[in-house]
Amino acid sequence: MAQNTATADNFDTVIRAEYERTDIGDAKLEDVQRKLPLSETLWNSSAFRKTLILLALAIIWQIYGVWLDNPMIFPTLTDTLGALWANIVNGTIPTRLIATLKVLVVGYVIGVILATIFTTIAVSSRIGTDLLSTLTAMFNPLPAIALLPLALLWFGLGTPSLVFVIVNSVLWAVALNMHTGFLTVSDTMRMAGQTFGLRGMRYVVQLLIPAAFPAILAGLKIGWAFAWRTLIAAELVFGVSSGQGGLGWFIFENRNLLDTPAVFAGLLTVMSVGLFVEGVIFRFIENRTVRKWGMQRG
Amino acid sequence: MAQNTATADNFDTVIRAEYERTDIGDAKLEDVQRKLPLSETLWNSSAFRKTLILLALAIIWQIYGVWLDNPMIFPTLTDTLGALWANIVNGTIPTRLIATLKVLVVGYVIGVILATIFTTIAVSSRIGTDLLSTLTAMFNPLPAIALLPLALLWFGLGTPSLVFVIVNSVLWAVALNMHTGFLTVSDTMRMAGQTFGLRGMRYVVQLLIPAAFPAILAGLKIGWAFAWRTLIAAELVFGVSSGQGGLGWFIFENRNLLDTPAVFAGLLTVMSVGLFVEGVIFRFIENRTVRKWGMQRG
Amino acid sequence: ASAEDVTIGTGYGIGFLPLHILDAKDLIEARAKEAGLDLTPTYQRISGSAAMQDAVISGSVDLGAYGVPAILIGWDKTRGKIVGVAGVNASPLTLLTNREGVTDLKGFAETDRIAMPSLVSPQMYALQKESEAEFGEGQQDKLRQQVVALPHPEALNSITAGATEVNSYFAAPPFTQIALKNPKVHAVIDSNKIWGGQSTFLAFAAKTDFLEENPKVADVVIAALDDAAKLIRENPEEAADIYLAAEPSKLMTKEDLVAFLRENADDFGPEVHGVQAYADFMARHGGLSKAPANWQEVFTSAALKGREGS
Amino acid sequence: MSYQDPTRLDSGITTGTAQSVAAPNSLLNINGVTLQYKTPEHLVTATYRVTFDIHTGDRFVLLGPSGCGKSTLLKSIAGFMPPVEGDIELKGRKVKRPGPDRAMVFQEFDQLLPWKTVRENVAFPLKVNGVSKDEADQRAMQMIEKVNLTKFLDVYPHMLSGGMKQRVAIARAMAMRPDVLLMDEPYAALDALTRRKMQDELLSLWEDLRFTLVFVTHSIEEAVLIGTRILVLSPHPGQVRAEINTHQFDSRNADSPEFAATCARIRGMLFGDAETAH
Amino acid sequence: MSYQDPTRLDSGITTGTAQSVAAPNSLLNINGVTLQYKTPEHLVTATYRVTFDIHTGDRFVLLGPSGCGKSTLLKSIAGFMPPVEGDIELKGRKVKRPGPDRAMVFQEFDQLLPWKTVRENVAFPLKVNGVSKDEADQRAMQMIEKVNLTKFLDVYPHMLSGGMKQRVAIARAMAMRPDVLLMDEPYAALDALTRRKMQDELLSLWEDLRFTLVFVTHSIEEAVLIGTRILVLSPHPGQVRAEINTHQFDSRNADSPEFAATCARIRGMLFGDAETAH
Ligand SMILES: Nc1ncnc2c1ncn2[C@@H]1O[C@H](COP(=O)(O)OP(=O)(O)OP(=O)(O)O)[C@@H](O)[C@H]1O
Ligand SMILES: Nc1ncnc2c1ncn2[C@@H]1O[C@H](COP(=O)(O)OP(=O)(O)OP(=O)(O)O)[C@@H](O)[C@H]1O
Ligand SMILES: [Mg+2]
Ligand SMILES: [Mg+2]
Repeated sequence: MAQNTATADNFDTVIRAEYERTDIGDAKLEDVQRKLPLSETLWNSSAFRKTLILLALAIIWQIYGVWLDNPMIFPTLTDTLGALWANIVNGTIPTRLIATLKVLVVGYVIGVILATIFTTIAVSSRIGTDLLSTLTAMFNPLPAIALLPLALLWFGLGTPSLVFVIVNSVLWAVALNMHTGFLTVSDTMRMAGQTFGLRGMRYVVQLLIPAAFPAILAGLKIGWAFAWRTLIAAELVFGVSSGQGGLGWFIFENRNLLDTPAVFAGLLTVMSVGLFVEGVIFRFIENRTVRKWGMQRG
Repeated sequence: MAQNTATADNFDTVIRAEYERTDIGDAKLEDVQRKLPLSETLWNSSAFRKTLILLALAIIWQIYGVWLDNPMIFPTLTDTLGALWANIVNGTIPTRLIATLKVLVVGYVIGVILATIFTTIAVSSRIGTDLLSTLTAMFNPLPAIALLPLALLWFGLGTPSLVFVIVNSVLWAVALNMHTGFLTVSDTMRMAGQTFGLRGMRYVVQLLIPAAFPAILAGLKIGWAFAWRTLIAAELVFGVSSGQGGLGWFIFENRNLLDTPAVFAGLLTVMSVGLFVEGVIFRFIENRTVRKWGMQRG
Repeated sequence: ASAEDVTIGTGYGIGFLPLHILDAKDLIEARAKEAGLDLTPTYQRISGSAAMQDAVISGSVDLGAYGVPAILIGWDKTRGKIVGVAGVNASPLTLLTNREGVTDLKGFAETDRIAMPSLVSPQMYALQKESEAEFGEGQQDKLRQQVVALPHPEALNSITAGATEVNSYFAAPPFTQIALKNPKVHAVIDSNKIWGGQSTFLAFAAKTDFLEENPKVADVVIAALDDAAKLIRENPEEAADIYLAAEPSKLMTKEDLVAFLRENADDFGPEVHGVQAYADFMARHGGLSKAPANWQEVFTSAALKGREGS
Repeated sequence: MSYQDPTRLDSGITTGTAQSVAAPNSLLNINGVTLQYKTPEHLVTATYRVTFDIHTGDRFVLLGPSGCGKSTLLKSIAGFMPPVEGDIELKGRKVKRPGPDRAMVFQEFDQLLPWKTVRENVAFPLKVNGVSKDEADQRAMQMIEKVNLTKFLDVYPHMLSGGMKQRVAIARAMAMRPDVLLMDEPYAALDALTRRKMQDELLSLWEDLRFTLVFVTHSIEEAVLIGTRILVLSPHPGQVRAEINTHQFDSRNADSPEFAATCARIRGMLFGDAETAH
Repeated sequence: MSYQDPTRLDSGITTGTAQSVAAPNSLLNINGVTLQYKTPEHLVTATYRVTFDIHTGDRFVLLGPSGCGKSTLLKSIAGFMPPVEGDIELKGRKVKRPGPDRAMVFQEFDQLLPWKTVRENVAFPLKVNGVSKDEADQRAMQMIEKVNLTKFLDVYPHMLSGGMKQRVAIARAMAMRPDVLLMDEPYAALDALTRRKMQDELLSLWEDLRFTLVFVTHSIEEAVLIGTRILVLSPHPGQVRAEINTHQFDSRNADSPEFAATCARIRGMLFGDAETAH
């Protein structure tokens, strides 16, 4: 903050003429459209920038892989892509991926629905809030492996158990973010909703959820990532029967077979799905919601 | 919305007398203090309500355990508490817990610091934003097990590797929430900060971070929980030599030895730490920050 | 699960070859038909012994193959509600190292790290037994601080790449054979030497409830395992093909496998070895509350009673 | 404290063209209401023992200095804040919760739902209350036209200027046709012309529908023009200073000396005698 | 379009007590500035080719109907929005970014930092700019006293009423003693008395410090009272309608017929001739 240099003494007010324009026409919008140079247009595209980043990461990978020269531990990108291609062509990765995604989506959807129910209960009463925060604090830190015996007991081996652990990993993260989102909705907006007669479920669905949408989306993204993490880990523990395994099993299998490029091909698939979900699905949702509504920048 | 029943025809305006009071004294605040009955005072205490919830959960556990009668899979609460007590008295759980907490706190702190750096880069340029969202989408879904070979290669066995996987689990969740929090800070508040001359790091630290604090806190909570999850799981998968094992190792060891009550005692310890961190530490932070500032209700 | 479909827990490694053969050749179905049963086994791959044990206890898997010490612990902790059914594999477990000149446990320095899959694996007890033998009574845990739990692939990578402090590895086949292809790696000792003879490494375990409800299943499985062992002995080429179909390893060629199977043909079969030795050792050091009177107390099947075993 | 109960005056002197009725048709009774904000460290008393009645069809104005509790009082009437002392009755029933019979325009600019366009924002409360989609849309369109935002029908609130946001909020509340319309400084963000238009719209809507209006403003002229009765509050914490009848003024006699005299009188009350001129 | 360049008039007829100077000491030059908001679906032009100059020590008022782009123009001067056409120069240098030499009071109520008390909010920008803690606190206290909030010194913004929040924002901006003070309808949420006090404070502060003031208001009286020169904007998209000198008016002659005549003249410009009375 610059101190004002002009003091009362050293400047004089210049009295300028008044004027009035009576002839202002309509503003012509085409006059002010500017064309951007191609380079800038490209740079403005987030897809282009992300492609550049991915390329850079790929080059780093390749260089590090070649330099390390230890394909058992860290194969080069080209080796990995070779293995990826081979496993895509022979149909292994596609089938495994689909198997995994099925479980993943089911678990994720159930987790999100449960999270919504929990947070709805939590916002509608104080005891509900306490229940949610207690349960979250208790179960959120529990690893899938701790739930394994119970999952086996309740659901046996196979998909239902996997779904159960995924739900556990999604539920608390999403609920926590959702609840925080709800709690930070401004009082004015809450009050506005209530004067319309919104109450109970409608209040949550038609007011709190959209108002807390940026936080909810962040929770959904985290939940999605953790569903992946858990599933890959859980498939190892729960195993598979005759060929119905998913991508996690594929990774484990190839690790046992010491086929490191195939392991990395599996991981690359996980990453690609992550990128797809983030860059296409979530991006689409964001563009249609929080960005369009001006609730989130960027 | 009730339609107005009185029409212009069927009501008459009653003209009432005017009046003016010249004698309004000072408001006496003691007049309007009300004393609440004890039951209500108790119920108003969140600690009391949470204790009730925990008691209820404990009773459900005990009943289910007795009914299930399968102590190999699900021991009763009393068995578990017995094992917990025994393992506390003989010093096992305290030493293991301390070993775990040390690693956990180190990994968590590093993860949070990295998340802050990443998000600071992300908010200061578009390419930074893209970098963060790409990296998050790629690495967030990767399970600890996938990082194992690299961790071993880079950090060797033991604590540094554990810290590495914890950092991986904390970093992305916290960064994602932090970034979303930043993006949803209102334009007016941003502009206000900028007119003060806040720029760069100071802008992030003195404006964005406090303004996004509710979302950041939610991220920190999730990050904390996932650090636990990952550590417990990682201690199982990773080469921890048995001398330096933590709580995860304790759980794993006892699971192998089929000492299920001890396993549950370990899990109960995890939960208790979770409750403590949520109910005391985070609660304390919330009370001193977002709640005090009126940025979050509840 | 009813007798009609029985779930069998299996895993990765040459140790599981008999189970791969049972699956590929439908041997259990065949033996069941002979016994007048209509059995459909489902083979469920599970990654580790801890998970396998949970699966058995919770009834998700009817017959699970895992390490004998873990089975003993289960038998002990459940007071006999979990029992062994039959041996699966008795291949030797080998302690490998890439440190030159190490020929016995005394040669290990304090900084050396020994990898093995878990702390209740047969490898752990073999190491303890050998420690006791070399360092004297009460010294069984001398190297325990240096043991790290690491999955086989990472352990193998560690000692062959030599990039980490893990320079020793108590391996099981086929990882033993793969590791030994590396000139830097050599064997220190193996379990046959430690226990003074063959010892079962993998065995089937089941709940007594299941065995009582399905009294014929144990016999059927034992007979089928005999068939599998016979196939391995008589036709190692076919066995190798079955193995490679189940676990298409790039590091083990068919020739390697056939050679291995020829050399170790006796490792397969339902007979159990060294159970009593494990049990006695574990009971002595507090791993079991009491040792069984004899191995038949743990492996209860009538079909095994007449056979040799230890 | 010699507190002169204003209800006792009901049967007292009346001015203007009084029509005698048997029972006072009072709609809202605010009886000795004290409102407080409790925060962990502070206890802020916003209003202290405030008593007044609003009759059906009143255009009741709350007037008082910044921070005297006008917004708080309005929120309490809307049902958001239970009084710590005294009670608020609507048609003889204690006000317990907000409802669509009391539409409210808030002072803050973030009362619009950012995820709805201007049109949707105005139509939304109608739809919530069971008005058919077509009718809701049509009523919304009408009101948006009245607040001069037809050009911005399908625009999201973040693209509007401050004054435009407040106009949407006004349109929304008026489209609800509530029994009681609560407005908290609705015109503060509007320029003189827009403000005048809005005031006229409000009055003509009132002529049509004869709802009850509770209006907070800090402009004395606006208070006298809009209100039929003005409640003057003292500074923080708000206590009742006076009630004044202004039903006799409307935009046609806003230039009259009586109008100016009433304004001056209120100004005197609020600012003390030193400040009667402007 | 016969656009009459206003800068050409600089050396033309001057009214009032003109003092002849060699070069116009112009501080801020707004040259043919068009401001647009780009959203994925819309392109909103807020102002269209607006040109005007502000001299050092001016109290420059932007006046125009709701939605005509006043706030946008102010944000652009503050450095938040680069013009799509034309440019804005401060002391001959293109404005590129916001800075503490241009303090701003925003129209919205959420401009205070919720995690700082009233005192901290006011002192914060000073501390950011290297003023010592003691001096910052002292200057903050002074300004808070001037806006009459000493009682609320250690209170967090969420506990303040709308008008009180705006007063804190005003105190904050004034405590910064900037070269240029940008104020967007700062007094809209204030009651008449408080408003008058604030206006007087602003003018007396200006007498002391002679900063340059750019002031948005929708009250014509306020514009004439506060401003030395008024820029009148046409409705959306905002274009320059007129510039008017009002340096001759202050609170002492606010009752004079000239004052009223100027107000009426501006009203005529804004509302058309149909609306000259009120
Ligand atoms: N959320 C809150 N927590 C604590 N105190 C509050 C809160 N909101 C308002 N107050 C206090 O209550 C008093 C009355 O506030 P209120 O908003 O009702 O004033 P107002 O008359 O509407 O003022 P204005 O004309 O400035 O809007 C003020 O002193 C304010 O400090
Ligand atoms: N964030 C935005 N995105 C798109 N359009 C906007 C945005 N903010 C304002 N506008 C548009 O720009 C125009 C000018 O807005 P601005 O806020 O500058 O008006 P104003 O003169 O300050 O009005 P008011 O007196 O009501 O505050 C309006 O038509 C508005 O719709
Ligand atoms: Mg208010
Ligand atoms: Mg504006």
